[in-house]
Amino acid sequence: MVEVARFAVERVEILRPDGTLAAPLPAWAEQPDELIRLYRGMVLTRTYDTKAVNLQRTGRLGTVASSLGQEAVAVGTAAAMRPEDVLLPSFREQGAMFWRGVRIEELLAFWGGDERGSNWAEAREDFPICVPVGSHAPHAAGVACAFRLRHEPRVAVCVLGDGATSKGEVYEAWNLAGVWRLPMVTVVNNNQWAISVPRSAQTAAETLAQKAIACGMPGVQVDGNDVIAVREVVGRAIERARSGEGPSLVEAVTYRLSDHTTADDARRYRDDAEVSTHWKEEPVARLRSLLVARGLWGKEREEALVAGCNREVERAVEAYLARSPAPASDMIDHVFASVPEPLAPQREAILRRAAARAAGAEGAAR
Amino acid sequence: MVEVARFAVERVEILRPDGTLAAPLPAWAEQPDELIRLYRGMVLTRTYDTKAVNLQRTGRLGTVASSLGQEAVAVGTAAAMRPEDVLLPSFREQGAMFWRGVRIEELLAFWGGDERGSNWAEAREDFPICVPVGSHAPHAAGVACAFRLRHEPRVAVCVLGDGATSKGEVYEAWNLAGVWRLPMVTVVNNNQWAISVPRSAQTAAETLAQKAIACGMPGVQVDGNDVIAVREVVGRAIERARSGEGPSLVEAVTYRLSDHTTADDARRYRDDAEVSTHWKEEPVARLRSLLVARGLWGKEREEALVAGCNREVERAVEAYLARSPAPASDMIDHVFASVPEPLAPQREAILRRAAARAAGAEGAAR
Amino acid sequence: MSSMTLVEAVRAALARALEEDPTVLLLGEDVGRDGGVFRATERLFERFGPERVLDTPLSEALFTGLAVGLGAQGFRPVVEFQFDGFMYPALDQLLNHAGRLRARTRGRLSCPIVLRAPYGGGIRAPEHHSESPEGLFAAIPGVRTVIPSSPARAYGLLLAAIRDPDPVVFLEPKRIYRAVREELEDDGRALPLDRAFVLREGRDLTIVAWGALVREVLEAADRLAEEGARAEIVDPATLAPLDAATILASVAKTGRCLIVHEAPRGHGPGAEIAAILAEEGLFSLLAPVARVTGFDAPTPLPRLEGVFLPAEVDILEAAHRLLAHR
Amino acid sequence: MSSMTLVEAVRAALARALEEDPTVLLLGEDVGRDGGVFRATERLFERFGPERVLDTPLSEALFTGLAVGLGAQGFRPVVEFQFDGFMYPALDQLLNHAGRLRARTRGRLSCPIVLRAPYGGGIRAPEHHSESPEGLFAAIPGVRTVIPSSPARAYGLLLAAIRDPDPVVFLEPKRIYRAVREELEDDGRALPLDRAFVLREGRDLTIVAWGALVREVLEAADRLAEEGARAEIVDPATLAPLDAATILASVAKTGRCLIVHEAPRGHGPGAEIAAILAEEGLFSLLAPVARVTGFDAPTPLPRLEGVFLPAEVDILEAAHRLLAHR
Ligand SMILES: Cc1ncc(C[n+]2csc(CCOP(=O)(O)OP(=O)(O)O)c2C)c(N)n1
Ligand SMILES: Cc1ncc(C[n+]2csc(CCOP(=O)(O)OP(=O)(O)O)c2C)c(N)n1
Ligand SMILES: [Mg+2]
Ligand SMILES: [Mg+2]
Repeated sequence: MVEVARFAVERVEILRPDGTLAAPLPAWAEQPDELIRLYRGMVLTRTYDTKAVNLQRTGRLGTVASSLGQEAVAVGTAAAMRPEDVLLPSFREQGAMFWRGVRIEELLAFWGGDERGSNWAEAREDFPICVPVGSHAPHAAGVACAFRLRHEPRVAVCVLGDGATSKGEVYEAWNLAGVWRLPMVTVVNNNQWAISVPRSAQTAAETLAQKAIACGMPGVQVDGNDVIAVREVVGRAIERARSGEGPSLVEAVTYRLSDHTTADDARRYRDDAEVSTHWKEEPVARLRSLLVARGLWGKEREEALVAGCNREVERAVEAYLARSPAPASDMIDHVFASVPEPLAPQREAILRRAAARAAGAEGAAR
Repeated sequence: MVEVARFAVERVEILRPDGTLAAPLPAWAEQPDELIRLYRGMVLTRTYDTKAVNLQRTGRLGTVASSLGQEAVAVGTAAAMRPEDVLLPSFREQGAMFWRGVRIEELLAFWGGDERGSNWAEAREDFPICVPVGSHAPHAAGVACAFRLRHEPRVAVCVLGDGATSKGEVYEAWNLAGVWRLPMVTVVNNNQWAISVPRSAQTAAETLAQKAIACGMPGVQVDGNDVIAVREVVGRAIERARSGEGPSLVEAVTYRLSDHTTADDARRYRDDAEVSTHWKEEPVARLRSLLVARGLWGKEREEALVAGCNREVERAVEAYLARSPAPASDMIDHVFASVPEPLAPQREAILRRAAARAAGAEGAAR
Repeated sequence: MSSMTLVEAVRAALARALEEDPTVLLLGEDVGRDGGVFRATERLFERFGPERVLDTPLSEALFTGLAVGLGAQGFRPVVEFQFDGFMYPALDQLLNHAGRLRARTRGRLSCPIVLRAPYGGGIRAPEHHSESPEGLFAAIPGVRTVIPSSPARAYGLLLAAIRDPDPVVFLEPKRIYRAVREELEDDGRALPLDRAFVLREGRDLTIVAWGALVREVLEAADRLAEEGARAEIVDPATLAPLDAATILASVAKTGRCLIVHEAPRGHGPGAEIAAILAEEGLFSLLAPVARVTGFDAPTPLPRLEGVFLPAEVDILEAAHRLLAHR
Repeated sequence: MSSMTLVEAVRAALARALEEDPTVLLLGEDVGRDGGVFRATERLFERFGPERVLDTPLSEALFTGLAVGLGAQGFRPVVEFQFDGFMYPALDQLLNHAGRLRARTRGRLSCPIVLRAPYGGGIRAPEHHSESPEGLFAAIPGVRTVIPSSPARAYGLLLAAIRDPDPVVFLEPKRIYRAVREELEDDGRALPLDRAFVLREGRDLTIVAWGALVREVLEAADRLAEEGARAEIVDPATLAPLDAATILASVAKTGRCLIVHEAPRGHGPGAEIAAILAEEGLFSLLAPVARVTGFDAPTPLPRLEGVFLPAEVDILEAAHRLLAHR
């Protein structure tokens, strides 16, 4: 019996739940503005989530997935990216999407049932939200492959959940990225739950980071409630990929404080007790403690920030609610670059039906 | 940075290419009959492969995949199984199938284009050959799950190739087996090639055994040209699974000395030089050296064995060639347990067409 | 007798099957404690335990292949897909394995599995949650595709599907999961597969529909009746193998056929029905066959979904066109 | 002008596309040094190098998703599936992503990819190597399904598919890869997509067929001509979106339509054609529409394949039935 390979998985922690330091701050984090930007990103995200859930409850928005308690993963990841990198999000990365320039009203439009919401004005190359779990991982490999073939120093960043790590195409994409040394970084948002299925029922692997070993790439675990550590560890992974050293995986360990979505009732399958213990570790208060301890933050600044975020979200909600409806023909006009001749009659039929519906509505109104 | 997990991958070698011992023989291997049975199993398999390729070349058989040089993997694996275990083979496991009781003429019938070949008389619960690479791995998990639910001390043994380890459902099946601790053993037949794609282009993982780490189960590498080591290591994995300790993966490192199949010409993508170096490691001569060194084998026994295997294969070929054709209605009679009423007219149409073909053939004959 | 919604009827059939046959298993995502996202398996985990109701890791391809292995070993796994749009990874296992395991082993191994999924639009759900993939499944040899359109048919057909020795894709119209209640007896009585249901007799026009749209069709038929036209409503229930005889008999009587479905039109599930009429019912047709369907586009998000999905007005408009032919 | 087989025409089109457009890539299993199992990419690796012709790890789901990512970034990947039976893992990416990336982003991202595969039976191949899945692909919104039936159409349609800004499934009839040679100019001229080809004019009967069976159909037409019946042969070439107009115009002239395909009959690719005739061509039909197809069973292994696959005699027999109607 001879040993032919050995591996270790490491975990990075910087900011403790109580706001004290478990390790020295990275240089960039010594700059107050950097920390405050991260803080603002998380607060804005939480403000949006609260509002979105409220809009859904009051029938003005469809099902939405809150990222309550997980803001550090999305914000820290986006903060580590360059604008020219490409984000391939799952459905809980609003914090990253806003950071990258997606407008709040655009995201609201999407969850409000309007495809135009995915045709956002900034970050044009970023992928739309991916609902079929894990199915965007191969796309990330493709985007990374494009960068590699064009010799561009850009990175494809894929974010997916603990549940998604059970999907075969995720493994396949990682395996390809490994063997082709593609500039692809995957952030596994391990929030401990896939709807009602706990992480422990998803895999027997001690960590999700070690799944990288199967694909011949590095995997590391980070405290996902510590935005500084996330930003730092994901940043290293991204710069490693950018410099041609290949893909890697970052497992960000966090916790889903909210229901899975507004369509879910987590009380059916987990104890409030479990949830409240995790409230002690949530990322926003944690960073605030550091800011306060360093004298960078106080009551006024907090109130101003909260008020600003509220205003920004409110304005976006108004814009969202004021959107004019899209023409029904949109549903076929964008299926192909141009409507194929054989489908022209269907386009007509769509317009006729839309007219009939409108007439019907009027009829009902009268 | 704290270490949260560490892993090592080991490799087992017992019989060196020159027939000397790298490690002491396992107790069972001290019994001459055991070694001779393994030797016979490999020689029979090689005799069959030679004959099958020849039948294909002369138009009496369809495409076939030879296992030349890989006999130890199939034979060693089957020898480690109990009759009540279930084998889920890929398409290169003839050595295992024969060992488990599948008749040579049955396998010939299958490759000769007759489904009846997969309705073999022995090993009734074993799965038929799986052609879509890796797609049988989830079936193995299902079979193992059935054993677990019925509390039966049986094991599902899945054999697949190095190329198959790139398929997502293989990873998914392993991950499930790991988290449910299913009695499933996977033998990865790493013959270095997936048609023209070398192992090195399949994954960046240093070993295929380490892919088990992603699924929270043990993985070990074994010299796949050493039938004693294969039988021993796979045997340990199977008994481990049988005793409820869960799944594991065995990577058997061997080499495909033949073309991929009779439809392939390996000269297009690999050097004969590479192939001939691997001839020095092939499993049959290797075990023969040990038998000879131990005074268990000589010219007469060798000649008798070869003659016996030839006779057995020849008899099977005659039986195969003498098979009466299946009725055309077979193609629809077994789609469902009984032909659904709506399909009855199609059954009639099949019989009419078969008659028309026969008539046409006669017409042509005249 | 108790009054049940469609999803309650599904749950009752699942409970009955688990009760009567120890080889029946429920597999899927969140089918355990959570009781399924639509609560179809609610309390079954508590009642039958973790060896009968199993939450799998998150992969549809996996649990479909898992079911094939379990089925070959004599279990009768019933797997739940959370939504229609997540069934596609199962197609490979259905096409290459489930639908042919019996045929390729000439009966040595078989595949008594059921794949359940809520399907169809109209609940203002997110992307990939409102698909009508029945046509894809109906095209797979060796696989039955069954769709109930009422609580009673959900109960009887699901029991039949579970007891059937071959694979069945069972699509549940989520839009009417809770829309109607029906009095039904939880007596374990199954309804026949491979048999169409004539939901209403009529002699002027045949309307073929399944799933959630059967409601709009019945309402349209009421309107037509007020106008003096009597529509015969045929619900194939089993889309494949398709009971063509019942449809042909109906059209032989009415001379007119309207086919209604949510799925896209082109190469959609209604095409086979129209094709059979063109082949075997041609001379009884007084009017062209008509299809009222979705469009050849991805199901739109909720804002435009109402235009994509056929409504009663569309059915009436088409019916009037056909009735104009005498 | 040079004389080419169908597979040579495919290779010529691939080489031309790689030559004229630096964003064109070839992906797949064994497409590199090996040149593909049918040699369709032979010597292209040597000629264009490892950054244009890439052997992927063994996974069809993977390289399809990979192509989606590359396509969104402006590349034009052409992926080769080794055989029809291995395409099914790609269905999820086609249905949930490739076919809707443009629609769901309202044009922000698109998917200019081509999925090539040899398809169909008749070469006495092993299990899963003789499938006709065109109907499944034709049912996917946002995806074109194209099938050539001659070297010239293979060349022109493949070039069109690669230049097209949207996803195309391109199925190559493997049985005639080397069966016929045709004089053709490697001039980079594409043929139109979404357009059916009238391969022969006639006024007594329309026969619609595609892929390898077009040969049997043309031979059957010769026989019919000897008998004095003139068949019009229509090859849709693009099965979806389907050029119904050309088929309807032909049947308006002939009054009779025979549809021929290898795929299973039920919910098969011929159904949509018959459906359109029932809807829009009814009153020009002198005879019922007829389909000569495979059966609703998995493609049998070679020993029984000859009964499963339509042959000239079956086409003639059906044609005679239709012609008997006056
Ligand atoms: C392929 C697929 N199957 C099922 C679903 C339904 N579903 C939506 S989210 C979810 C759980 C995802 O868990 P995880 O990957 O951990 O992400 P999280 O929701 O925790 O952020 C499931 C099962 C889906 N969207 N896609
Ligand atoms: C899903 C699928 N894709 C492609 C093929 C064609 N094919 C047959 S064998 C093979 C290579 C398999 O390599 P490996 O898994 O190493 O097994 P080996 O042939 O070396 O025994 C390929 C690509 C297939 N059978 N199934
Ligand atoms: Mg999660
Ligand atoms: Mg191999």
